[in-house]
Amino acid sequence: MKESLLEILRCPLDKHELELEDAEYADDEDGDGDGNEVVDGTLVCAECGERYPIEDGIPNLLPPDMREETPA
Amino acid sequence: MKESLLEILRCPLDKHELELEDAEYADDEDGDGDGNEVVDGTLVCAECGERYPIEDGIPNLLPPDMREETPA
Amino acid sequence: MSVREEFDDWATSGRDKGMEERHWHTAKHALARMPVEPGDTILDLGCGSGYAGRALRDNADAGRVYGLDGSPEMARNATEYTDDPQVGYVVGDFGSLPFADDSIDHVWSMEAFYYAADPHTTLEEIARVLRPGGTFYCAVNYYEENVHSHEWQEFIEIEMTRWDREQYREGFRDAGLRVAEQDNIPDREITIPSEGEFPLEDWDTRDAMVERYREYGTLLTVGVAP
Amino acid sequence: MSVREEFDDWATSGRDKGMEERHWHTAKHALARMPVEPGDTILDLGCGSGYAGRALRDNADAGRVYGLDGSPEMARNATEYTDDPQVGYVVGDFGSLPFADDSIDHVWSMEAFYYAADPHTTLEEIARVLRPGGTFYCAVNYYEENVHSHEWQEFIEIEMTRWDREQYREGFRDAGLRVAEQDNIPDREITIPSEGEFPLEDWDTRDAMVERYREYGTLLTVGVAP
Ligand SMILES: Nc1ncnc2c1ncn2[C@@H]1O[C@H](CSCC[C@H](N)C(=O)O)[C@@H](O)[C@H]1O
Ligand SMILES: Nc1ncnc2c1ncn2[C@@H]1O[C@H](CSCC[C@H](N)C(=O)O)[C@@H](O)[C@H]1O
Repeated sequence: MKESLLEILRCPLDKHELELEDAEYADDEDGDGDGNEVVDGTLVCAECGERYPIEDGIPNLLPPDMREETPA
Repeated sequence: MKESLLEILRCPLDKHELELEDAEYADDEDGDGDGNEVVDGTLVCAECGERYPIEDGIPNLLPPDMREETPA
Repeated sequence: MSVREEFDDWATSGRDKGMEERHWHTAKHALARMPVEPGDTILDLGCGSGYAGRALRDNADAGRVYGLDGSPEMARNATEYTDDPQVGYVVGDFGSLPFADDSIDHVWSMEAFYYAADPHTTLEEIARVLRPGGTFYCAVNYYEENVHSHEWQEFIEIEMTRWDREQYREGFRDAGLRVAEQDNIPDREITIPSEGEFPLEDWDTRDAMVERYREYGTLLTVGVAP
Repeated sequence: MSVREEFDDWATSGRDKGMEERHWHTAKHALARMPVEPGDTILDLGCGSGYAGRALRDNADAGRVYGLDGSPEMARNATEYTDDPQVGYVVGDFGSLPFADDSIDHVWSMEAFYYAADPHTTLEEIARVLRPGGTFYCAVNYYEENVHSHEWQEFIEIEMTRWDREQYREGFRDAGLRVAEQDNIPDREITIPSEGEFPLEDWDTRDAMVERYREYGTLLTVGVAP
C-alpha cells in the first residue's frame, strides 16, 4: 500500500485514524511523488489501540472478529 | 387545465401564487375527483397583478414581453 | 425569430409527430431509467407532442405530468393527443419556469434544453422547482462531440447552445445540481442503408451515419437536486 | 462458511478472472455512465480481480482507485494484475468500511452488494464515506425479478440478499441516498446458441437464456449522497 492511503483509511471499529508502525518499504521507489510503498507493518488505531496487519503490502482492515490466521 | 394545477403554478415574474378569474368550466365533468377542467379564464398574480390568459384550456404563462397576440 | 414563431410552424406542419417518432428510439431508454415512484409529479420541458409524459403515465405510474412548451401550437397539439386527466400542458419559457419551488419530482427534457436563451438560468430554474432529491433528465442530440449535429444551427434562427459533455456536467454543478450520470444512448432502430446506397441526400458515407446514430446517439446527463 | 473461506477459494481457483470476463459485458456500460471527474477517488466494493477500478483509471481519468474485498486472496490477485501506483487494495468487510467520512467521490460495486451480512448497514456506510454529491453505482445480476438467478443461493453458503427493484430504491433512500437512476443493462455479448442446441446443461430453453441475458441483464441502481 501507498503511505498516502493513510489519509483516508480508518479503523473499522471506531473510524479513528490509524498510525503506521514497524513499516518496511519496497526497495525501488517509483518516484511518482505519491509517497512510499509499504510492504509490511502494522496499522494501529490512535483511539482504541486495535492493531491491523499489512500482509504482502495489503492492509487487512477486517474487524478483529472476522480476521483469521492465514490457513496453512 | 385542471384547477389542481394552481397548487404548483406560479407567476413567472415573481413566483407568487396565481388566482383564477372569470373561469369557464367544461360542461362534462369527468368526476375523477381532481377538480374541474378550466377551459377559459385568466390567471392573476396575487403579488404583481400581472394577468395570464387561459386559451383553449391551456394557460399561457409566458413572461408578458414574450407573449404575443395569436397571429391571424 | 421567436421560439413561438419557429415552433408554432413546426407544430402546424406536423413536425411534432415526426420528432416523437425519431426521438423515441433513444428517449425510451432514458425514460426507463428514471426512478419514478407512484404518484410522482413530472415536468417535461419543451414537450413537443408530449409523448414523454404520456409514456411515464402509462408505464411508470407517474402521478401528474405537466408539459411546458414555448409554442402554443405545440401545446395545443399535445393536448389533443391525450384525454388523460392527469396530464396537463402549459405555455411558458425556459427562462422563467411558472412553477413553485420544490414542486416537481422529476424534470425531463428531450432535444429542447439547448434552445434556452440562457442555459445557466434555466438550470437554476430547474434546480429551484425540483424538490430535494428530485432528478433532471436532460437528453440532447445537438452537442459538441456529435459533429454531425453542428450544421443544425444553419437551419434554425434561434441561437442554440452547443455544450460538450464536460460543459453539461459543469453547468449542472454550477446550478447546484449533482451530476449522477452521463451517457451516450445509441439509436439502434433507425434504418441505416447498405453501403451501396451511399451517398444519400443527408449522409455522404455510411460510416458517418453509423457514427451519428449508433455511437453518438443521444447525450443524457442526469442531475439530482441537493 | 465465511466470506473469506468461500471467496479465497474462488480466487485461488481462478474464478476472479472468469467473473471479470463475464461481468465486463454489462459492467462496462454502467462504468461508462459514471460522472468521474479527473482526480476523483473511487472505491470498488467487492472488487474481485479489480477490473472496474483499472478501467476507470485507464478510461475515465480517475485519481486514486481503491478496491476493498473480504477475501485476502482476491486482493492479492488484484494487486498482481496491475502496477499502477494509483491503484490500491484493502482487505475489509462491507459491514464496517475502513474509510473516513466524505473521503470517496464514487463507490462502485458489481455482483457483490448482496453478500453484505446487513445490506442496510452497508448502505449507511456507503453514504457515510461518500462526499456530498458522490455517487454509488450498484450493479447486481442476482435480484428478485431475475428469476433465473434465484437458484444461485443453492450453490453458496453465504446468505444472499434478494431484493427487487423497488427494495433497492427503498434501501437507498432509507440510508439517505437519493436514487438517480435504475436500469436493466442487457448483456448483448454472451453467445446464445441456436434453438437446436437446447436444452443445454444450464438452460432448458433458448427463451429463458435470452430473457436472462438480453432482457434482465444487470440491474443498476445509482444513488447520490446528499
Ligand atoms: N425557450 C423555450 N421555452 C419553452 N419551450 C421551448 C423553448 N425553446 C424551444 N422550446 C420548445 O422545445 C421543443 C423542441 S423540439 C423537441 C420536442 C420534444 N421534446 C421531442 O422530443 O420531440 C419545441 O416544441 C419548442 O417549442
Ligand atoms: N461482506 C463482504 N465484505 C467484503 N467483500 C465481500 C463480502 N462479501 C463478498 N465479498 C467479495 O465480493 C466479491 C464478489 S464476486 C464479484 C467480483 C467483482 N466485483 C466482479 O464483478 O467480478 C468477492 O471477491 C468477495 O470476496
